[in-house]
Amino acid sequence: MANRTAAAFGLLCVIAGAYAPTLAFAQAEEFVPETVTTKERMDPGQNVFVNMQNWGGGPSVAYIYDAKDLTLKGSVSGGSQSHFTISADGNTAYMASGYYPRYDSGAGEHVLQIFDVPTNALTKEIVLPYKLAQYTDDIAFLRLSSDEKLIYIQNATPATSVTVVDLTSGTVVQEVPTPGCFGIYPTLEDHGFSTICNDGAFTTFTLSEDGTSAESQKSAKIFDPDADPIYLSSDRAEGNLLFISYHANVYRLDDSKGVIEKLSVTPIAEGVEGNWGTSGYSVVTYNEPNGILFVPMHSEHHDGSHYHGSEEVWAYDLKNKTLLYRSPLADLTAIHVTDEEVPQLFGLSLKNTKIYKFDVDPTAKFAAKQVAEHSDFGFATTLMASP
Amino acid sequence: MANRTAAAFGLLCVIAGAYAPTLAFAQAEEFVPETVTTKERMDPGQNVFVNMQNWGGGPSVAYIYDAKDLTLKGSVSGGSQSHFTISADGNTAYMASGYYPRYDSGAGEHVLQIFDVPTNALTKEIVLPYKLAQYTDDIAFLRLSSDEKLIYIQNATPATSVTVVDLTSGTVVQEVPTPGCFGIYPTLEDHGFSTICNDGAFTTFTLSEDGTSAESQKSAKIFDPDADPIYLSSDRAEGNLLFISYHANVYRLDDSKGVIEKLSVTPIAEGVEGNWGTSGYSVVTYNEPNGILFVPMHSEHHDGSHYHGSEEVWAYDLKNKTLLYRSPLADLTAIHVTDEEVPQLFGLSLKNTKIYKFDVDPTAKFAAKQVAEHSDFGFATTLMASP
Amino acid sequence: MAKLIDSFLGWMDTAAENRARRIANVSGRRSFLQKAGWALVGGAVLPMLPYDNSNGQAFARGLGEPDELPEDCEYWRYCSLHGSLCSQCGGSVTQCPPGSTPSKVAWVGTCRNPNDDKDYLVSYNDCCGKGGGCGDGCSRQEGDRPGYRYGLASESSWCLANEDKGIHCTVAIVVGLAE
Amino acid sequence: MAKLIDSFLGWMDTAAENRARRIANVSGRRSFLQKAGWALVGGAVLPMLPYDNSNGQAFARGLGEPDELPEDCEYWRYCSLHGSLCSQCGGSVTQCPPGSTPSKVAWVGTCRNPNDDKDYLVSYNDCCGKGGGCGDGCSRQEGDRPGYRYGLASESSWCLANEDKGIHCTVAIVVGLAE
Repeated sequence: MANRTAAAFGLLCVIAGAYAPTLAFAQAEEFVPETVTTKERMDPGQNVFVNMQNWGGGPSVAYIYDAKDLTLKGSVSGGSQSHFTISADGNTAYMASGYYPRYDSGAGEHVLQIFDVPTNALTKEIVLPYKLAQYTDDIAFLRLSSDEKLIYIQNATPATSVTVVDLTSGTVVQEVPTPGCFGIYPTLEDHGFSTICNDGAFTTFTLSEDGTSAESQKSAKIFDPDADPIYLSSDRAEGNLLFISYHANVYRLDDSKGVIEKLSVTPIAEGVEGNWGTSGYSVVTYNEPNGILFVPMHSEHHDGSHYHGSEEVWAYDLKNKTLLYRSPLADLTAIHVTDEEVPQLFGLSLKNTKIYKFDVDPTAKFAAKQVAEHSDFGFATTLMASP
Repeated sequence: MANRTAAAFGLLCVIAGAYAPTLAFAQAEEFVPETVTTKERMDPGQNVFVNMQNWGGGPSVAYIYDAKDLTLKGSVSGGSQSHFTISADGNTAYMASGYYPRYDSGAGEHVLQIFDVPTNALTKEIVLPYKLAQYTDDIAFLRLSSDEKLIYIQNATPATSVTVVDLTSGTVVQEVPTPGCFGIYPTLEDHGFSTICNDGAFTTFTLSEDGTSAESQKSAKIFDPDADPIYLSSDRAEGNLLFISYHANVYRLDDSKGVIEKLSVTPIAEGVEGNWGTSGYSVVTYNEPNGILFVPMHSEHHDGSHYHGSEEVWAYDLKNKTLLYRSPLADLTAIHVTDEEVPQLFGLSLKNTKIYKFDVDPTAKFAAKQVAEHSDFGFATTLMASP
Repeated sequence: MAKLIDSFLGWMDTAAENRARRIANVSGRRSFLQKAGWALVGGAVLPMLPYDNSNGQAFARGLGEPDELPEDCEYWRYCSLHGSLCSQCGGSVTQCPPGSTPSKVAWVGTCRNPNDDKDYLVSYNDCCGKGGGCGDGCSRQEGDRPGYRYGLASESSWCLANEDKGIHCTVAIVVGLAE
Repeated sequence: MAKLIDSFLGWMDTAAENRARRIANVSGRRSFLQKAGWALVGGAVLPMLPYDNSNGQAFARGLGEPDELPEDCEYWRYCSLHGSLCSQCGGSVTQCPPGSTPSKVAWVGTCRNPNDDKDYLVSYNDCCGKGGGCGDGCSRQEGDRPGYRYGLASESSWCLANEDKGIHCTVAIVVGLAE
C-alpha cells in the first residue's frame, strides 16, 4: 500500500510539476498512511427503520438502527415529506417523496426511490404522478402488495387516489380513484387493498394480476367517524386487520373476502379509571406469537389529545380480552413490536426526538422497560423492523 | 363584503351544482365572515437581518426582526448555504445560495436572488457560475459596490475567485481569479475590492467602471497567518478597514490608494489577565460616532477556541486605545453594533440559537445589557441592521 | 378566478363531487361545511376578495373580540390548529406573512367563541411558498380527523394544492356560524 | 482516475498552480503539505486505492493505536475536526457510511499522537451525497485558518468539489508524519 500511495503521489507530482518527488510519510519506516474509503455494507443483523420526514423543503431520511442496541448503522435519504416502507426480508427500502426546484416553491416532482438496504445505495427512481400525499407519515401511505410485485402509493390533491406501480417494470400502471377514502391496507392474497372512507365504511379494491385494472366493493359501516374515529394506524393479527379509535376501541376486521367485515370491537380502556385514550400516530402494533397488542395511552383524554405523547404503554391480551400490564413509558408517539416469542418493543418520541428500545418480559405480563435509546432524528411518526 | 362573499359562494354553488344557495353565515345578522389575506408590507421601522444558513440540503432563510424588540417581521428564503447582504437603505436584500435537484445530490445551480425587503418579495434571480463558496457565512462573501451597481460574490471550488454581477443589467460580467486569497472587502470609491491572501498580504483589485475588467496590486505582508491569523470579519472605521486576529490584535488598514496599507495594530487584550482571545465569527463591529469597537471575547483562549462562544463583550475605545468596559454577555458568536450616537448592539448565539438585543450606555463606558431576545432560527453567524 | 374555479371543479369532478352530492343529501349544512367547506372557503372564494392592508386588524365583526387578540395557542379560534402561528411570523391571525401565499384549500374546525358563547367555523389555511420555521407551534387539533375526512385533517399539508408547497405558518379564519 | 487528475489539475491550472509553485519555493515541505496536501490526499490519491472492507479496522499501522479507538471528540486525531463523527453514522474513523462518498478534497490538521508522541498530518474528508444529521458534532479546529489558507479551512464544506454537495459526516485520515 505504501508503495502504491507513494507512486500515486509521485505520479501527481510529475504531472503537476510542483512537488518534491517523495513526501514525508513515504520516508517513515513503520508508518503506513491511511486512506479514506466508504464502508460498502452495513454490519449484518436485525435493523430498525425510522422515517424522518422533512417538512422544511429539505431531504427526508430513513435512519437505520441496529435492533440490538440502537447504534446508527446507516441511512437512506430522499425528498420532502417522505413515506417509507421496507420489503418483508428487510433488504429493500422504498421511499416516496417530493423534490421542488426552489425547495419551498416551484412545481417539482414526486418520486419513488428504491434502495438496497445493506449498501444504502439508491438502485432505482420512478417518477410518480404529481399527487403524492403530503401528510404526517403513516405506514398506510406506501404499501407493497403481499408478493412485492406492486407498490401502492397514497395521493391527495386533496382529492384522494392511489398510484399503483409495477416494481418489475418500474412503471406506473394505474391511478385508482378513492374519493372520500384514505389509507392503504393491502390484501394478504393477490393484488388489492382496502381503504377507510368518510362515512365509516371501507372500500376494498381488487386489482388484476398485472395491477392495471381494479374493481371495488364497499363495506357496511364499520365505525362512526364522528363518535369513535379510528386512526390510520393498523397491524395484522392472525390474518385480520386491527385498527384502534381515539377512544381506544380496537376494531378487528376481515379483509379476505373482497370486502371488509367487522369481526369485533374491543374497548381496551373500559373499566379503567382515568378516562384513558389512545396516544400518538403509530398506535397499533401486535405481537403475533403471544397475541398481545401494545398501545400507547394517556389519561384524561379529550377532543384534540389523540396525537399527544403517551403516559403508558398497555399490553393487552387480545385473545382473552384482558389488559395485562401498563408500563409507565412516557412521551411515546409511535411504537412497533416485533413478532418474536420474546418481543422487542421500539418507540419514538416526537417530544424528545429519540428512538427507544424496550425489553418485554412474557413471564411478567409483557411488562416493558427501556434498555437503549438514540437521538438525532427529527420529525418521525413511523418505525418498522426487519426480521 | 358580506354581499360579495355571499355572491362568491352563490356563484360557486351554481357552478358546482351541489350546494344550497345560501350558507349559514350569510344568514347571521351581525357576523361578517373573515377572509384570508397576505399582509402586503412589513410594518415600517428599523430591521435586523439574520442569515440562517441551511447546511442540510434545504432552504436558507434570512429572518427580519424589528430592531425595537426583536419581533419577527418577515423573512426571505433561498437555497442551501446562503450568503446574504442588504442595500445601504435596507430596502433590498441579496442572497446567493445553491439549489440541488436531489437536495443532497445532483449537479444543481448557484443563484443570486434579489428581494424587496418591505414586501419580502423575490424580484429577480440571476444564475451564477457554479462555484459559489460553500462556507460558514461571513459578510465578506457577498458584497455590494459602494454605488450598489455591482455585487461581488465569493467562489471556492476550492480554487478561489470572485464573480462580478452588474445589477443594472442582471448579468455576470466577470469572474476575477483570486488564487490563494479569500474574502471580499469593497473599496469605498469606484469599483473594486481587496482580499486576504495566504501569505498575510492583501491583494486589491481595481475594476473598470462597467466591472468587466480588473487590475490587481498586492500589498506588503500585513499579518502573519501562522502566528497571528485574522478573521474574515471586518468593519469600517472612519473610512479604514478593521480586522481582528484570533489573539485579539486589531489591524487598521487603509484601502483608499489601490493597495492595502497597514495603519496600526492594536492589541486589545494586552495586559488583561486571563489570556483572552477573540470569540466567534462576526467579531469586528465598530460604532462610528463614538469610535468604539465591540468584540466578543473568551478567556484562556487556545489553538482551536477562536470560534467558541463569548464570555464577555468588550467595548474598546479605538481612538484612545483604551478598554472601556467588559460586559458579561455569554455564548455570543456574532455581534453587530449600529452607527448611532446611542448604539444598539445585537448578538447571535449558535449555542442557544437565539438573537439578542442589548442596550448600550455611552454614559457608562458603553456597558451593554440584554433587553430583548428571540429564538427559532438555526445556524447563523452573520447579522446586520438597516438604518 | 376562472382558472381556480376550474381547478376546484377539476378535483371535484374526478373524485369528490359525487361524495359532496351524497353528503349534501344526507347531512345537515353544518356537517356538510365541516367536510367540504375547506375547499369552498380556502380555495375558491379567496381570489375574489381584495387583499387586506389593515395590518392584522382584519378580524371579523360580530365576534365580540377584544382589541388585542391573544397570541398563544389557547386563543379560542385556534381550537383545531396544528401549525405555527403566523401572527408570530410577520403575519397576523388572518394574514399570511409578506411574501407568502395563503393555501387554496384548508381544513376546518368548529370552535366555541367565549365572547358570545357561539360555535364558529374556522378555516385553517397554511401560508405557502416560503421556507424556515417561525412562531410557536400549536397542536390543539380539536375535531381533527384522519384523511378519510380530509376537510378536517390537520395532519395534512394544506399547501398541497398550491404550486409552492413550502409551509411557513398557519392562519385561522372565522368563516361562518356553526349553528 | 484520469478524469480526477484532470479535474485536480483543472483548478490548479486556473487558480492555485502558481501559488503552489511559489509556496513550494518559499516554504518547507510540511508547510506546503498543510496548504496543498488536502488536494493531493483527499482528491487524487483516493480513486487509486481499493475500497476497504475491514469494517472500521482500517486505521494506520505504526501509530501505536489501541484496538478500540475512542469515539469522542477528544480522540487525538480529531484535533482539527469540525463536523459530525462518521463512526457514529454507520462509518468508522476512516470510512464514510455506506451510500455516501468521500470528499475529493479535504482540509488538513497536524495532530500530536499520544501513543508515540509524534505529530501527524490528518486529512479531514467530509462524506457527501447523503442527507440528514448524525453523530456527535466536534469543533476542536486546532490549526484552523480562514479560507485564505483554504487547505486548513475547517469552516468550508469539503463536498464542494464533489458532484453531490450534501454533507453527512466527517472522517479523519492519518496521511503523513509531520516532522
